[in-house]
Amino acid sequence: MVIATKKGLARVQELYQDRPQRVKELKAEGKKIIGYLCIYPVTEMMTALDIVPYRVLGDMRESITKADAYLPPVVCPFLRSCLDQGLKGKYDFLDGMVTSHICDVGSSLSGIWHYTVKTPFHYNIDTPHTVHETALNQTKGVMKAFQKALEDFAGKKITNAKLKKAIILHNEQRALVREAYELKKQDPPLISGAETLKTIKVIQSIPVAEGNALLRDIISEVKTRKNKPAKKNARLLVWGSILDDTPLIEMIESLDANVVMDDTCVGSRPFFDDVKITPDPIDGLAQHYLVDIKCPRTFRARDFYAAKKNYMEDLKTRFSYLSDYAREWKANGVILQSVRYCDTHGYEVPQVRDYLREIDLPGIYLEHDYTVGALAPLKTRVQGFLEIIG
Amino acid sequence: MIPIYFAGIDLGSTMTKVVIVDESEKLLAYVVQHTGAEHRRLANKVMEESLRQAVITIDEITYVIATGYGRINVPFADKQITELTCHARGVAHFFPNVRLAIDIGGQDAKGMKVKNGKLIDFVMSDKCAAGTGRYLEVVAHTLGLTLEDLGPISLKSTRKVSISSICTIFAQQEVSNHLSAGVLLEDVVAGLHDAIAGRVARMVRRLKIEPDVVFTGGVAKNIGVIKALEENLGCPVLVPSEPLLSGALGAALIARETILKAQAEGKSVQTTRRKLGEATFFKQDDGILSGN
Amino acid sequence: MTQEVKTRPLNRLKSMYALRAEVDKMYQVGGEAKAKGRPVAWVMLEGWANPILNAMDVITVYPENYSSLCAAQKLAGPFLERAETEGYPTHLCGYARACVGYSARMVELDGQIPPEAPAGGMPRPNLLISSAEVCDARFKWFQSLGRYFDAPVWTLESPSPNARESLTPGTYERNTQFLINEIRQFVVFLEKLLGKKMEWDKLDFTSDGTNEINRLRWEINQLRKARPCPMHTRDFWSVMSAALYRGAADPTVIVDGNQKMYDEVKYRVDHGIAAINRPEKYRMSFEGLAPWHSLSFLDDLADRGWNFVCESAYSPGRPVVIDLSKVSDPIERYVRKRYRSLASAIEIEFGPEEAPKVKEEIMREGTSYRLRLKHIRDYQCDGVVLHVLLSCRAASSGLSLFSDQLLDVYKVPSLIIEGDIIDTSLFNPVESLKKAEAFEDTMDHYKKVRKNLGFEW
Amino acid sequence: MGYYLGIDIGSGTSKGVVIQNSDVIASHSLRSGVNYKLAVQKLRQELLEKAKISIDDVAGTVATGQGACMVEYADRQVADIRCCARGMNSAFPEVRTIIDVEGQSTQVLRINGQGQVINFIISERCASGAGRFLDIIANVLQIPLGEIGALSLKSNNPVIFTTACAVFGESEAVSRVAEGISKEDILAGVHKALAEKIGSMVDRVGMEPKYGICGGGALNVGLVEWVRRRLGVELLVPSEPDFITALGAAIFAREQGKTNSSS
Ligand SMILES: Nc1ncnc2c1ncn2[C@@H]1O[C@H](COP(=O)(O)OP(=O)(O)O)[C@@H](O)[C@H]1O
Ligand SMILES: Nc1ncnc2c1ncn2[C@@H]1O[C@H](COP(=O)(O)OP(=O)(O)O)[C@@H](O)[C@H]1O
Ligand code: SF4
Ligand code: SF4
Ligand code: SF4
Repeated sequence: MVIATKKGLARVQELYQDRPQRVKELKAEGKKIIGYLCIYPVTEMMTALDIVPYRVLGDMRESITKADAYLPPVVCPFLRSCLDQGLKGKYDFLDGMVTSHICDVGSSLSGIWHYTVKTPFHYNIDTPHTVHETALNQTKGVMKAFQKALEDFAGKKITNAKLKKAIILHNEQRALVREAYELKKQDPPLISGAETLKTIKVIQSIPVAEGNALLRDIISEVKTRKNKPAKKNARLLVWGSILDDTPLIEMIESLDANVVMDDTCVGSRPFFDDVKITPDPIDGLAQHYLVDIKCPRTFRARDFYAAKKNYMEDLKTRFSYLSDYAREWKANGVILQSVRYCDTHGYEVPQVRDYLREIDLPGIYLEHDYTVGALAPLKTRVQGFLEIIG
Repeated sequence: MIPIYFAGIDLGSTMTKVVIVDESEKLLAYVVQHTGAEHRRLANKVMEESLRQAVITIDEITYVIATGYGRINVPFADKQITELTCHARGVAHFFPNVRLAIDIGGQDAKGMKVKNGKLIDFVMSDKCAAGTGRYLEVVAHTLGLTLEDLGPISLKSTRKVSISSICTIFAQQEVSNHLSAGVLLEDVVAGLHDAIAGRVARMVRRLKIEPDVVFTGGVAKNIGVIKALEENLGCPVLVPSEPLLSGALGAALIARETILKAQAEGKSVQTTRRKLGEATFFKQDDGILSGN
Repeated sequence: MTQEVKTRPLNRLKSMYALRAEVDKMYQVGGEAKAKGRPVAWVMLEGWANPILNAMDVITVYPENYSSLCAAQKLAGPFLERAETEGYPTHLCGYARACVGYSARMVELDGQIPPEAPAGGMPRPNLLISSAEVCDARFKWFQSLGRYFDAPVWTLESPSPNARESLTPGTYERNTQFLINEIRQFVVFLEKLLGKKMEWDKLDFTSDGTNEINRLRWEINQLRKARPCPMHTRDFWSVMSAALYRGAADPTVIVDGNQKMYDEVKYRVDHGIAAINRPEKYRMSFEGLAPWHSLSFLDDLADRGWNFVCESAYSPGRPVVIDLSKVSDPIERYVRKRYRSLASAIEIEFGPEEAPKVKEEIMREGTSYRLRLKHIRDYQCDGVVLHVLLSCRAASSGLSLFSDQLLDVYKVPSLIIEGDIIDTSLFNPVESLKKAEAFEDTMDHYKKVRKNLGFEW
Repeated sequence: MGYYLGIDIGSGTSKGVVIQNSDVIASHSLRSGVNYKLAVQKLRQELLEKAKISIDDVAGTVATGQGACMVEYADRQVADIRCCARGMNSAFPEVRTIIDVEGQSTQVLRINGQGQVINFIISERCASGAGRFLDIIANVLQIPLGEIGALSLKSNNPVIFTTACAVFGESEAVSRVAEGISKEDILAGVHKALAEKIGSMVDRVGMEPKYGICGGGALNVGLVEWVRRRLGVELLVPSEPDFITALGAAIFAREQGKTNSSS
């Protein structure tokens, strides 16, 4: 086994620059690596089988050349970039690829990936779209089918005991991430927004247990370090679609602002709710993945059976956690960001803005096309926003 | 009491503007010059010119705020503020009841929602020359016209054509096609004005249009675009007598307020040691994110 | 240039006009019923909810169709602009944006129908029923309508498996149960809301009506395989919503209209009458959604001898007759009548010999458009037009791979036309026509290639 | 034997070719200017003078290009994509992939042995991937168009432009010059960016040897070289690359003359 020489944030930086480094080592030792797209595939099951889950992401620093042939320019550039990376052989080390119905293009991509990239094991989880009771039951069925496929691939069974153990390990990671986010409540935050993003990206690229150790190192490191982020005027909450690299956050933090909290999926989204340990572990998993993860891909409402709808009440049910985040992390502004052509977040934006207006929290919406160059013009916008919140 | 002065400098993509005001908001000088090929080096020259106008020296200026596209390249500025905030402030000076300010400059178009003289929301155009002053510059050039000609010519139009190309370059050709097909020059120019106004109106609509609507920036000197904007927005549009100045004026006024507020609170404000040196350039590699 | 007096390029079906008049009546009828106090639901055209709502005496109105109607009359612009004012990004579904704009206007007018609304406008909804079928934009869009109306929003779940999962044992049965349970839950919701019980006979009636319309449309489409093709895509689109129209409590009118259409098309086949008044030089398929604002573009193509003989969207599925006499649960009967497994569709379409190969291929390759590809073969298309929409990802994201496979398997080329369903500004007819001309070269080339390879067309 | 005319009214220049059988008798071009109708008339007049024939000797004329509809004396119009394919096919029968760089748009086409288009892609709506971008930069740097290509090849350090817009490229080039960056580096940057765009279009259309490049952009040796580097293949350049589309149009005129009823 190769011993990592660097620790804490230095190790994060190292892996951030060469994300597959660790899994490639593990692969050489005979471990199986399975890629997963977005946060809906059940990674606990992979861990239970001693398979390393590896988050599939794009690369906003590289221009898309190969994916053009399969996905038109009018779809989510993040997914286009993921496919582009796949087509360029950047994910050749994967033994499997698991996707789920995150959005329409995500589903199409699943098939296109299978057809073109040809990762040996392939599975798409058809996650339902609502939180109706029937949908929850369906989720359990869908997850069981996934479990079976995964077992067939690994040639081993996942016992309830193993699955519970994996869930506990993943919950531990969730708790550690939350602990790290606690440190962002201070002013100035002990961990910058860019560092947070890198950390999340890195722990989604190595085995969960290793990620937990790394998180512990980071937590103790930042408590005593000297070069912590500077105190800034604005404390921002960043909401929105996928944001899997640091340029936007770095640009924001180069101005008079710290990103202290986020609701994004290479951020807090997958970690802020634990999976409940239930007699049949699937029950807890289904509840977590369908209901608890707060991604706009799922249709939620305050009361499905109500005869009259109250829009504001509905918004409160859906978004009150944002107000909690803002209060607890003392955020005085919200950046709503989305990659262009994302329907899921595009429809959500006016509603989130309605909610922010209701709770009197200023917000600005930024749309970007998932390239570093396109972020330059956004700088004036962010600065203008900072001037508004004063 | 020694009089104190404040300056605002708006280093735009096309024009550089400087405004000097005194403690009582009195305008002592304003200078507008082409940013030109010399681009960022020009800031100090325009500043010198305005000092001459105001008959003061650089040391007498208490606080300088730079704004505009090139704001980071003004070495003698104490602070940089975006043109969004500065325009809003400058426009509110001319029109206290402004709710929506629209600025069309050489490089971009902006919409600013203003409440009680303060910026509360905004939209900005993307990285395409269509819908900016450049669009008109380029096409005017094709037509062999000056920018000043465009407005008056378009007023003669009775049947404007519609220009369907989005791209500035394609519009050049489309314009030639129309002229070759016998369409009158005024109808073509009116079509161009409508195209740019339509694009900008579409963008600012996101801010909800409420009166007073004020239009600034170099393009607001063009009566044709003013008319087209009124048509597209469906409401009257106010234009200050010097539409180019709002950014620099806003910057000067904010400079004044910053100092007066600090004095009232008994705080000191950090200022730059002022020297009218040339602008320094940013290195290319941090250009990507430090540019605009 | 030849000086002969030119007939119009398209030879439209008489029966189409009658049927289309029924659609136009839909909004008026809806408005009247609303005035009399019947509840109105806004709902998706295709979906599990419609027969159920109709069986519960709810008037169904289709914003999707209404948006395209506005676009076809070139009246969608102001609604789209209004949606922009409301803060919706311009790349979102054109149907949704026009509908949001309409809703915002309605709220502004205290619930009245905006005077600028064509065809009498859509009455204010008491219920918003979206579906998770076809695309996610639908339920996100209806969720957005919560900003404008206090009507409850229900999203009717529907499984959306990819091809491979569909063929995985167990999936079909699980999804069937899911649908059954979901619809049961939906009926409970409706009963509670409307304060009355579902009359199950009525559901059999409305759903049978739906199935009968579907069967007729399928039969009509079979006739379009004839050379020359007797019915053009424009006629198909013109009555598409009438055909899917389940808003009338009495579907028999629509059944009747479709029967007449079948007769007319059959007559044309028997007498060799074509859908275009030009020699049928190219048989085409239209892949993607219709450019509602610029349908006359297809007339320009017809003038060049392009006959659009089939289309991918809203194509009725092959009717299946299965014995459900032993199924006592009306909901289960309803679901099983319509919900078909991919496996059985492949078996029916490809026959016992080819089917296993096709299934094996799907499992191996992941995605496969085999059923749609076969469509192109069955209709002997020379080329397909891929309509890539800026505002619809569901209909656009798979097109490139489809065209790749089409060329690979059947040597039929595709022409990409960029545009939109609603937004005129995204479509350039002159440029598109130029591309179409060049594409004729391509089709001529592949005609030869197919011939050399021994294809039948 | 009759003479056939191919007239290509492009965004910047109008080109005309006269052929007799398979021989090019004369070719001529002039700036399209603002008044196309005038240019169109003048073009024919000067072209015929050059070919030393009269209008009556012309057996057929085909117009193509963006301004084709202005050519009132043409017997018919043919899409420029097809003309380009046909023209290139007659220059190099072995070419299967063509890159055509014009003023406003760039097109990449695949053709068969008969010069029929079998796949194509056109850069639409935005001029950022076409020749005009180069012209604009040449203009601000005050270097003759004919020299920019060679100069661009002298740089080892192409600048990266932050804007893709051809119009804003101008102001960016200006500021780069003010920053002291060499003209070579700026030119290399623009050429490289354009070659990158063209390269990805070729990727999409699919590559099939052999490769040819034409249109006014092919007069630019630098561009041809940058594209060659990007694609890693040899590119055939006809002797008068900007006349290829007009030549194709003339060939269509000749074929039309023969069959006379094919349309
Ligand atoms: N007299 C004029 N008449 C019409 N348009 C003008 C006039 N002067 C300047 N403009 C337009 O104004 C633009 C510059 O506006 P400005 O607001 O100074 O932009 P920036 O701040 O980017 O330099 C030019 O692109 C030009 O189109
Ligand atoms: N002598 C030359 N050297 C280099 N490039 C040239 C030369 N002449 C023309 N070009 C390039 O060719 C382009 C015009 O190509 P052309 O095919 O004539 O376009 P169009 O038909 O649109 O006028 C110009 O934009 C320019 O970049
Ligand atoms: S950003 Fe939006 S479109 Fe892209 S993968 Fe996520 S949900 Fe889908
Ligand atoms: S469309 Fe034209 S004006 Fe706009 S970015 Fe492209 S080249 Fe520039
Ligand atoms: S499939 Fe496309 S057009 Fe239809 S509702 Fe969905 S997003 Fe809109």
